[in-house]
Formats: sequence, C-alpha cells, structure tokens
Amino acid sequence: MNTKSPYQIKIGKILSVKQMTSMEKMFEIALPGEDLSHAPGQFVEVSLLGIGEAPLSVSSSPTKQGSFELVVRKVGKLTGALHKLKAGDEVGIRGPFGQGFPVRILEGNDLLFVAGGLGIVPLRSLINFVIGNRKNFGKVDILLGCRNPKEMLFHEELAGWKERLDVNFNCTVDKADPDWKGNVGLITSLIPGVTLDSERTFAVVVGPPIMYKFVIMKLLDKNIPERQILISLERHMKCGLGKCGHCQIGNTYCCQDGPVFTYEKVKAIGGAI
Amino acid sequence: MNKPKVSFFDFACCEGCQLQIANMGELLLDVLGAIDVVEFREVMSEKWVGEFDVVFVEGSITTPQAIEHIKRLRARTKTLVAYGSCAAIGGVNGMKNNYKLEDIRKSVYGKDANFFPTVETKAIHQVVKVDYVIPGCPVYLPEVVAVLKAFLAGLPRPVPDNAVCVECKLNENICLYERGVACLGPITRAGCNSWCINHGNICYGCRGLVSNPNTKGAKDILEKYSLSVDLIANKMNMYNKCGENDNRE
Amino acid sequence: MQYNLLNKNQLNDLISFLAREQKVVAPVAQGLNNYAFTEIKNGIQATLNYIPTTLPPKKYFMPQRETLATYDTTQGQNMDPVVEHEKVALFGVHTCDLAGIQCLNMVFSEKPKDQNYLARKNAITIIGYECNAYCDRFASCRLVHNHTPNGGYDLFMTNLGDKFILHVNTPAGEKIIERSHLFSLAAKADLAALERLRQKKREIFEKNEIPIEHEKIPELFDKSYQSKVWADLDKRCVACGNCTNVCPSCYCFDVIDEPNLDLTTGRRYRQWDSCQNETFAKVAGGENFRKERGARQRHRYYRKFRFPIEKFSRFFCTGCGRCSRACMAKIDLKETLVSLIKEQGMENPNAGRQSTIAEKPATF
Amino acid sequence: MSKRNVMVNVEYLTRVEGHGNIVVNVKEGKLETCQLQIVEAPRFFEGMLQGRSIFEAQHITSRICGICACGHTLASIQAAEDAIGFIPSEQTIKLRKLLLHLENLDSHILHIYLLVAPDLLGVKSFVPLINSHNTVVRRALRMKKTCNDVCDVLVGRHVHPISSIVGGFTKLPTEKALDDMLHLLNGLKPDMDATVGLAATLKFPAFARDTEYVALVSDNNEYPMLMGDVGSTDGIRKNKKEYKVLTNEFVVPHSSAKHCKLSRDSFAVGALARFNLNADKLHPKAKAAAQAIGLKPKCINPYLNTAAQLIECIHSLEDSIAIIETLKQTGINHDEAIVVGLNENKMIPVKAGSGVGAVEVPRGILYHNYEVDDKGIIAKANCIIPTGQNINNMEHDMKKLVPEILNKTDEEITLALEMLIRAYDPCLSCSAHFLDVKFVNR
Ligand SMILES: Cc1cc2nc3c(=O)[nH]c(=O)nc-3n(C[C@H](O)[C@H](O)[C@H](O)COP(=O)(O)OP(=O)(O)OC[C@H]3O[C@@H](n4cnc5c(N)ncnc54)[C@H](O)[C@@H]3O)c2cc1C
Ligand code: SF4
Ligand code: SF4
Ligand code: SF4
Repeated sequence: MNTKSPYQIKIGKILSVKQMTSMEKMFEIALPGEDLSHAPGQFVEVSLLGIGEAPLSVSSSPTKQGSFELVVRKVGKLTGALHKLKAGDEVGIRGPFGQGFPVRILEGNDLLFVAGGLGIVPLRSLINFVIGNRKNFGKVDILLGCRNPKEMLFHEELAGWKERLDVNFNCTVDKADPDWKGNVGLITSLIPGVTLDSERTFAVVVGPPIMYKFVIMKLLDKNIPERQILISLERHMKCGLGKCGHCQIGNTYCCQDGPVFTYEKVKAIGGAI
Repeated sequence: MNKPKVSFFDFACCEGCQLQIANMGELLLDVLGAIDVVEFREVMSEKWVGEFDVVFVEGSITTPQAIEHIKRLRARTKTLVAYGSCAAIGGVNGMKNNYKLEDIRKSVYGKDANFFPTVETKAIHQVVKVDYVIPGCPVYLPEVVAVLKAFLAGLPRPVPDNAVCVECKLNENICLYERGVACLGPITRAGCNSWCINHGNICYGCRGLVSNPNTKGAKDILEKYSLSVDLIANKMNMYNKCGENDNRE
Repeated sequence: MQYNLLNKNQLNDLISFLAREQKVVAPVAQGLNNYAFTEIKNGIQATLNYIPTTLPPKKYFMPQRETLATYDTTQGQNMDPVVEHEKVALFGVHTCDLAGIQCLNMVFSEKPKDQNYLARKNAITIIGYECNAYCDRFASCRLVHNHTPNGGYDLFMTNLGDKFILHVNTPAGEKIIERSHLFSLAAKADLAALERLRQKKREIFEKNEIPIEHEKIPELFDKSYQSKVWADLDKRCVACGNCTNVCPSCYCFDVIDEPNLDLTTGRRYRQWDSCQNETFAKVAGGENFRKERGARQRHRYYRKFRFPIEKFSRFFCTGCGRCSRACMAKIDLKETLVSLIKEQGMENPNAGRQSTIAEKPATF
Repeated sequence: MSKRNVMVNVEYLTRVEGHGNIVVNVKEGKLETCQLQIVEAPRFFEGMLQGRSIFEAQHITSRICGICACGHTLASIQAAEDAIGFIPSEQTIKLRKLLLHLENLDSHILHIYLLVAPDLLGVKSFVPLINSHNTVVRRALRMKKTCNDVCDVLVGRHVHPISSIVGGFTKLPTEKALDDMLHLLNGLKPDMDATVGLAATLKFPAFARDTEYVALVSDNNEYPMLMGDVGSTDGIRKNKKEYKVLTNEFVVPHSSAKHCKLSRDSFAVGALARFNLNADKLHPKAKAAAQAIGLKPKCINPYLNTAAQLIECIHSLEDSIAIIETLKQTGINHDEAIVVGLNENKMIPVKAGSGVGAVEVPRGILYHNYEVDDKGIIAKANCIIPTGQNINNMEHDMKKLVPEILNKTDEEITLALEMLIRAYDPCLSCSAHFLDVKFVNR
C-alpha cells in the first residue's frame, strides 16, 4: 500500500526554547526544507513517539518564514515531555489542521480581539498577521485578560502593541500583585469601554471555556452581530482527522470544521459553550 | 545511564502481587536490565541503606508501626508506587473496617487480643503521598510493565477511569447481568482486561471505583434484576471499604 | 440483477471453499442466546438463526486495538506507518449490520481518508443473510428501513426453506459464484418464492416499531434537546460504555503510544473509545464538556438520529437493538424514543404503514 | 568446646514469604532462648469471614496468601462444600487435583530456585546468579512462568485463581485449552530433568532430628493431596474432622507462641512429611529421581525438605499430564460449568452445618473449618496453616542444631539457622491467627 497514512508525522527540529512563565514555554520549530504554511488559528498535532500526541495552536504569524512557534502549557504527559526538550531536539508534526480565522472575510473590517489566558497563543498569530498587513484592516482593539500578572505571556510583544498608535491595547488581571499598575477585574469589565462600530466590527474571542458565555453576552450588548463574533473551541482531540469523535460537538468536528466558528454557528449546536 | 534503584516492601498483604513479578518469566531479565533491584525481602537477603529512586509498596497500613515505617520509606525515596489493591485502595484488609476494632480483635485472638495492636485499615495514599498506583488483586502484569515504563520515561500514568465493562465488551463476554448475576464491572476501573469475567466469574471491584461512579444507578440495576441491594453493598466493601475515607470530587 | 441458488446441504461446501482462500467468520452460538462472529472452519460451527452478535462485525473493519505505526527513536522521531489487513470473508451478516458497515464506510472514506480502515475493508468479502422475521423485541430495523437489504454486500442469501437464493451484487461476489461451482441460476419460480417471502415480511414488519414516521425523526430531535428524558437517563446510566462498544456505527477511538521496555521502540495504536467514558470529553484545565451522564446519553442518541442526517443523509442507528440488549440499566432505545415522541405529542400509531419506502432509502 | 556467647537476632527473615525473626541467645555455651517470632501484621481474616456467604469464602481466603492461593481456595471450597453437604462431580475433582498439582509445582519451583538455590550456591540471592548461573536463572524463570501459564489456562491465574469456586468451575477448559496445557507441561520436561541434574550436584547440610511426620494418607494407590485421612509416622490415623486434636494448639511457658504437637514434642508437615508417609505411591519417574539423589523414607534431615519438593515436582508434573490426558479422552462436560453469584444462582442447595477442608498445599496440610447457618452465612471460621504447625518443629530443630554448630562463626550459625527455616518454606504471610507475637526487649 503506497497511499500515505494520515498518521505519518513530519520531523520538526526545535530551533529554540524559551521559558515564558512558570507553566509555559515557547518552542520555535522548523520543518526542514518546507514551511508549515498555516493560516492563523490553525493547529498542529505535535507528537513524541512513545508518549503521544497533542493538538497545539500555531502562535506565530504565517508571515514568519522558515519556522513557526508553539506556546505550550505543561499540563500532562506530552506537554510535560515537551518541556524537557531543548534546541536541536526533534518532535513529530502533523498538520496544520482545521479552519483558522477567515482572514479574507476579516479584511477591510474593524477587529476586536478578546483573549483570556492561553487564548492569546492562537490569537497572537492573527494579531501579528493583522499588524503585518495593517493597511488591510480597519480599527484594531486588543483586550487581554489573565489570572495574575505572573501568567501574562509575550511581555515584550505586548509592550510593542501598546506602543503602536494604530492598535488599541488594554489588559487586565483577575488578581493583582504589588507590582501591577494596570486594571484589575475580569476581562468582561474591559468590553463596555471599547468604542466600536458594531456594523463593521468582527470580534475574535479565544480563551478558557468558562469565559465565552460572559464575553459573548457583553459583545451582544454592544450589538455585534452573531455572525461577526468568532470563537475558537478547543476540545479533547486525538486524530485531528475528523474521525476519533472526541472533539465532536453536535454535528461538527472541531478539528476539521473548527476550531474557529462564528457564534451564530456555535449557538445552533447544543452543548458547545 | 545509572539504573534506578528499586525496592519492594510489604505491609499487610498476601504477597501475591510480589509473586506476580516472578511470573514475568524471562521478561523479568529485561526488566532487571533496566532497573537495579536493591532490596526485595521476599526473594533477596541484600539490604540497602541509601536512598531509593523508587519503592514499590505492597499491602495496607494496619498497625501503628506500619504508619511510622511507611513515613520513613517515603522520606527515603523519590518515587513511591502503591502496588496492588491492598496498597492502592485498602483492598480486602479494608473489610476489617466493617467491624469495631475491639470486636474483631477479640473474635480472632480472644484473651490475647492485646498482643495485636491494630488501627483502621488505610490505603497507602491515605497516609503518605503516592506517585503511581497499580491496583488489582493481584496486579495485572501488563499494567505493571506499563507503569514501570512510564516511570522510566518520567511520565505520569493514571489508573484508567473507565469501567471494566469496556474491556469486558471488547472481549465479547456474555454480560453477567444476563445470567442474573450482579457484577461490579460497571463501577470498577478498567485496566485488568476484564480478567475475572473472561474466566466466568464476576468483577469484585478489586481495582477500585471509577472517579464518578453512579452507585445509586448501580443499586437500581440490582432491583431491576431482582437482586438484593445488600448484595452489592457487600461486594462493594469487599475491596473498597477504605475508599469511604477518601473525599471524592 | 442476478440471482443464484445454493442447495441447503451445500452450505458446508461453500464455507470450505471460502476457507481455502481466507479466514471465514460467521456467527457462532456462545450460549444464553448470545452470539459472536468467530472464525470457523466448517459450516456446522456457524449458526444462521441468530439474534445480533454481542459485537457487530465492525471488529473486523476497525479492530478493538489496531496498530497505526511502529517507531524507533534511536535516530530521532522515526516512525513507520502500519496498515494491517487480512483477507476475511464475513458470512451471514444481517441487513442491520450491513447498514452499520455502510455507515463506517462513509465515515472513513470521507476526506482525509482513513487508509487503515479502507485497506481492511477492501480485503473483506461480505455475504449477507436475510432475517425473515424479527430477531427479538429490541430490534427496530423497520423504523430505520434496514429490515430489507439496501446493498453493502458482495452476496446476499435468503433462506427459501429448502435452498438459499443469493443475490450477486459485486464482481467479487460473481467470482465466488463462478469459481466454487456450487450454484445454479435461479428460475422464475424461485424469484417468485423470494417475492412471496418479501411480501410476508412486509406484513410482519408492517408498522414502525415505534409510533413515528421515519421522516419526522430529525424534527423530533430538534425539539428534544432540553427533554426531561435525558435527566431520567442521567440517573439510570452507569456510564459503562456497553451501548457504544456494541453499536455497529460507533467508531470513536483513542490513540495510544506503547513503548517497549527499551523505551526507544514501540508502537502507536488506536483502541475503541466511548463517549460514555468519563474522560472522553475532558480537556486540560479539568473542564469536562459532557460531565453529566445524561448529556453523554443525549450525545449518543443525537449521533445516531440527528447529526448524521446532514452529513451523511442517513441514520446511524441501524435498528439492531444491541445497545438495549447490552445495557444492564435497561435503557432501551425504543423506549427512549417513545418517551421523546410522547413528550412532543408526535405519536402516529400507524407510522410506517402506508409507506412503500421499504426498498429505497429515504432522502432528507 | 569453649563456653561462648552467641546472640543471633535475624530481623526480617528474608527469602521467606512473610515476616519472621529468629532469636537465639547462647550464654556461656548454654542455649537460653531459641525462638522464631512472627512479626507479620495480623490481618483478621477469620473475623472478616464472619457474616459472609460460604460462596464468597474462597474468594476472600485466597487473599490470605498469594503464594498458596490455589491451596487456600481448594481448602476453603472443601470446607464449604463439606458444611452444606455438597458432593462435587468426578470431573470437578479431577480438575481440582490438577489445580493442586500446578500449585505444588509452581510453589516448589519458586522455592527451590529462587529461595533455596542461592544458599546452596553460596550467594545472597538469585540476583547475582543472573550473571554467574544465567542458564539456571533463565530455566527457573521459564519453569515458573510455564506453571503460571498453565494455571492461567485452567483457572485464569495462579495468584488468586478465578474460576475455581464452590460447586466446581465457572469456566471449563475447552479442547484447545487442554491441548495448550498439555503442550506447556510436556515442554517443561527437559527443564525438569535439568533440575534433577542440578539437585544431584548440590550439597545439603548434614543434620538429623527424628520427629513425627504428618500428612494425608489413604488406602488407594494415589499420592494423596486433595483427599484422605490424616496420618503420621507415629502411627496416628484420624478423620480430618478431628483437625483440632490433630493440630493440638498449646501454649508453651518459654514463649507466648502457640505451638502444635501430636504424639510427641513437635511434628512436621510438608513435602518431606508426605514423602516419608507416601513415597511408595509416587509416580515411577519421581521414585527413580528419589533414588538418583539418594532420598529414602524415613528421612529425618529437615534440610532435605527441598529435595522432597523436587521429587514432588516430578510427580506433580507427570500426574498433571496424566489427568489432562484422561480428561481429553472422556471429554469435558461443559454443562457442569457453575454460574457464579452469591447464591450461585440457587443451583446449590444450602443447609446449616460445620465443614472441614484438609488439603495438602505445598507447605503441608491446610485446614479450613466453617460453621454456617441455614442461609450459608459463616458464623465461625478457623484456618490452621501448615507453617503454624511447623513452627514448633522448627524451634526444636534449632535447639538441637545450635549446640552442634557452636564452634562455627556467628555468621555461619546465622546462615545455618536461616537456611533451616527457609528449608521449611515457611509461609508467614498467612498470619491468620496461628501465633501470638512476642515483642522481646532488645
Ligand atoms: C485546537 C487546540 C489547540 C490547543 N492549543 C494549545 C496551545 O497552543 N498551547 C497549549 O499549551 N495547549 C493547547 N491546547 C491544549 C492541549 O492540547 C492539551 O493541553 C494537551 O493535549 C494535553 O496533553 P498532555 O499529553 O500533556 O496531557 P494528558 O496527560 O494527556 O492529560 C492532561 C489533561 O489534558 C486533557 N487532554 C488530553 N488530551 C487532550 C487533547 N487532545 N485536547 C485537549 N485536552 C486534552 C486531559 O483530559 C487531561 O485533563 C490546545 C488544544 C486544542 C484542542
Ligand atoms: S459482565 Fe460485568 S464487566 Fe462485563 S459487561 Fe457485564 S457488568 Fe460489565
Ligand atoms: S475483573 Fe474486577 S475483580 Fe477481576 S481483576 Fe478486574 S477489577 Fe479485579
Ligand atoms: S450501556 Fe446503558 S448503562 Fe452502559 S453507558 Fe450505555 S446507556 Fe449507560
């Protein structure tokens, strides 16, 4: 049989590893001889033979050539093992999988990014893409929330976004520490303060499961149409091929049909959020 | 590479789980190629005074001395494995907790009862922190090997949290409920390849209950089959009596 | 359409003929009215008068455990994909199970194609066998129009009493007919006998087993998401996973790595998983998207009766009744559907009676 | 001989199943203390059995000891069936005899190779043997695994067998299973021959003390393991129901340990006892092997218990094969399979009564006694394990041995005593209630 198994992995070389917080590390990975060619919002299945596979969002923008970045929180088997790797080590890569953010549709519109916790990881891919192609998009607002300042990722990049005049950036923490000078409170508290033109605004929301319900409520309060609210659903996934059933919600397989969906679509599927 | 220093200790138990090691056959030599067994009272006279990388503990804690001993072992080892049902969930020794300690002591030892200090039976994790759990009465060798490999690779290895029925069906057994017999498969953790049912017996729950068991549902099932509810209570505390002291999430 | 005849006493010869070229599996009695597809060497071992086997024939299409790759990491992340398959003749498959196989075929041929599944499928010859009456009270094949053959086989046998009449559906089936020299062409009278038998079946399977029209089922489920029925199932289900493991159209799996003791070589395999299992929908961070057993049961029913309608234009419930037979909590699929129907006031006691759709699958 | 002081205190006797301590105190050449103490955590099995159904007893008592789990299972079943007056079928009895043989074989091989051989080859445990005697270790593991695999086929597993219950078996071997077992057992023969060869080269310590040997006896030509009366080399013969008289537990003044005696100070059970009483009923191959290594009844060197075990291995192997072959001829009647369930699905009638099981397990006679009510619920349970019966004999051996070897070094004395205890293959984990523990001030 010479048809290719969909389970075949490509070898990825780790170019660098950076400790981001106590829980997260960033890995820069290259597929020798090729680009990943992903769209923002897509993910890859990262594999270590003998340990397993895990879906991880690509965090770097497609505009970055030659390598891509993953940000990994250590929670279990595979993620724990990844954290032990160093530059020069190999990982297996399958993908990219899924439907990323609909960049073509977003073009020409205003964008409101809402990221909670690790949600910034996949969003960063889109944000950097937008910044890299800034003239193609309207007004850009970025809202970021996390539990405490120590968990905040991409400090330098965030500072860069903050500096920019063509991007409005705001962030908050659930619980401050003595050094924190910024907002304190849930991410939902930042939304009312954003001025937006609901007709031409697309809201892109990524964060932990419990966040969606509350953020979406606030966005609907702002009259953003349901089909202009984009969210990413991260479910348990095994195959990435729309078969194993773990990520199925309603009729959709998050891995193939998602992870990015409009709220309009998600609302119609029972049990999605 | 330095081979990890491994030892075996036993508390109140039948030592059958240690014996399972000898049943590995020549595979044991491969295992011994990967680890360095430095103390194993049942088959070795050697003793080790230093630190251990991993200690396998068989048996439950039933005496005040054992409590002290297990604490000392915990302090001497990097990794601790609760090995077998007695260690993992209290196992059959837990049945003792069905009785008042004084009563059971007297019933067995009569006037000499005072020679036998005993405390409520406890699983190892109810006394000290445990890193790996291998339940089973006795342990299922493929699982022992799987945990050993996880340990060697530095990986976590939780006990499966689905029901024995899953494996039972994969093995295409006739369900015992069809025979009108109560089986603990639906609420017991898989991982033994439905060992007992494959051989015509029921599951006695020796691997411990799943994390979120529908015990009420299980009792209703008995009623549907006109089986007495005492029956399942009786079976459930055969191995899982100690578990009553865990606060389940 | 070509029909052939096989003498009753030549069944054994057919099995022997098949067994010369491949493994032959057929339903074998296990006692207590339980049956299992098992390898046989001669016809005596098989039984044709059986109720659906404990496990459906899916175990030959996607085995309980199936290696996907072997690996050796001594030189980095090197893996060799493995596609295991063997030649098998599946003998005596009922129409409900043929439908189950068709469901799986659709899922695994959808892009990205599952090469492991397809390689197995291509090595399997299927000989169907018609039920002339209900197997037991759990079956609901009429409701989902699987009580008569709708393709999905190489040969299909019907018992005419003193002989079998076989429908030849594929070139592979044709080959068996030609090469075994056991068959004769069916005469007009035989076809008439078959027609009489089918007519009789139409009487037996006159109405749907439950009072709802086939076409109304999606609507029933559209209305039932918040039904109290799920709360009832929540109390009763013990999440043993039997219902999904025995289901011919359940195909969820887990992917697991199993290293050898050297820790550098090993295999990656998949194993049946179940949406009823506690960990199935749990994600990092502890969130479990279907924490309640009732929600998992609802998911199961929707995956049989609602979700696949849009994607595959068919029900994934084959009507075999296995989930009801296998459930020790006696959660019965027919009863569940009836409760939903009653709750929505959608009862139609004559459902199915006028319909002539028995021969062709409905479209949505 | 110089008047010397010896203080031997072996804490945690290794390479025996379960925990025991040896305490020997010699002052000025005079033996003051000589004790074997059991420090096993008491497990209260007999207490836990109270209120349980006799149909569960086997499952629970099997957990008394993982090493002779099949033996406990069979003794428990016998006691239960005796209590309710159930008579097992011929087929069941054959299969139980087979199971007992497998247990005997398995346990003896473990003992001979992993526990005793290191002593005789002068190393601390079998681990160094992996390098020095690799083929021996491989053979040992292979043999052990084969025994285990045969048990897997017959009853699901050796440690805590699954399908052997009151009434019979929940799963009966298929034709293929019988063939598989035969194949495995026949494959064991070359290794068994090699084991006899090895034994012939080993030197057992010379020591003798005449004692009473107790084992099952019968009037037929079968080497009795599962059934029979209880007999002794001092001419006793009694029904198993009289087990209390036969074991005669008593308290001795110098220690708080309960001891057993029959016609004299102490008696011994186990392989050597069986050999001494029933050698003429052994399989011809076993007899030939006994001759080859020079073992004759009545042998009174306790160290040679290991040799007797070896002879029994051959007997058990050959007889197992014979049993399976007859089963193959008659065919297995699968209708006899028992459907398990607390009431065993009401297939087995229950009545009140008291029953005794007396079964030869690897270490000697194991007695279980249950008193049950008319619902089959256990009111009182009593288990007397072989090691409990042997303890007194071990102490008497030690008392005779120590003065004979006082000229040796402390290490040598310690080793000689450890080896003596190990020769009995004591199974102390079965700490049902057979001994009281004496906590000496150290
Ligand atoms: C589309 C998508 C994108 C993701 N992107 C990122 C990312 O960029 N960075 C990041 O750190 N994490 C991300 N995750 C989560 C990540 O996949 C899980 O943390 C990871 O699979 C856990 O694997 P493990 O072997 O370390 O954990 P395990 O040891 O297997 O289990 C630990 C916990 O993780 C859960 N879990 C196991 N497998 C999965 C799975 N496949 N999906 C979700 N949860 C699982 C388990 O239920 C358990 O609660 C993403 C998940 C999805 C679905
Ligand atoms: S026999 Fe027991 S383990 Fe097997 S399916 Fe039935 S209840 Fe579950
Ligand atoms: S089937 Fe049940 S009792 Fe038997 S080994 Fe498995 S968990 Fe233990
Ligand atoms: S078989 Fe019954 S009890 Fe088991 S998961 Fe399915 S519905 Fe629940």
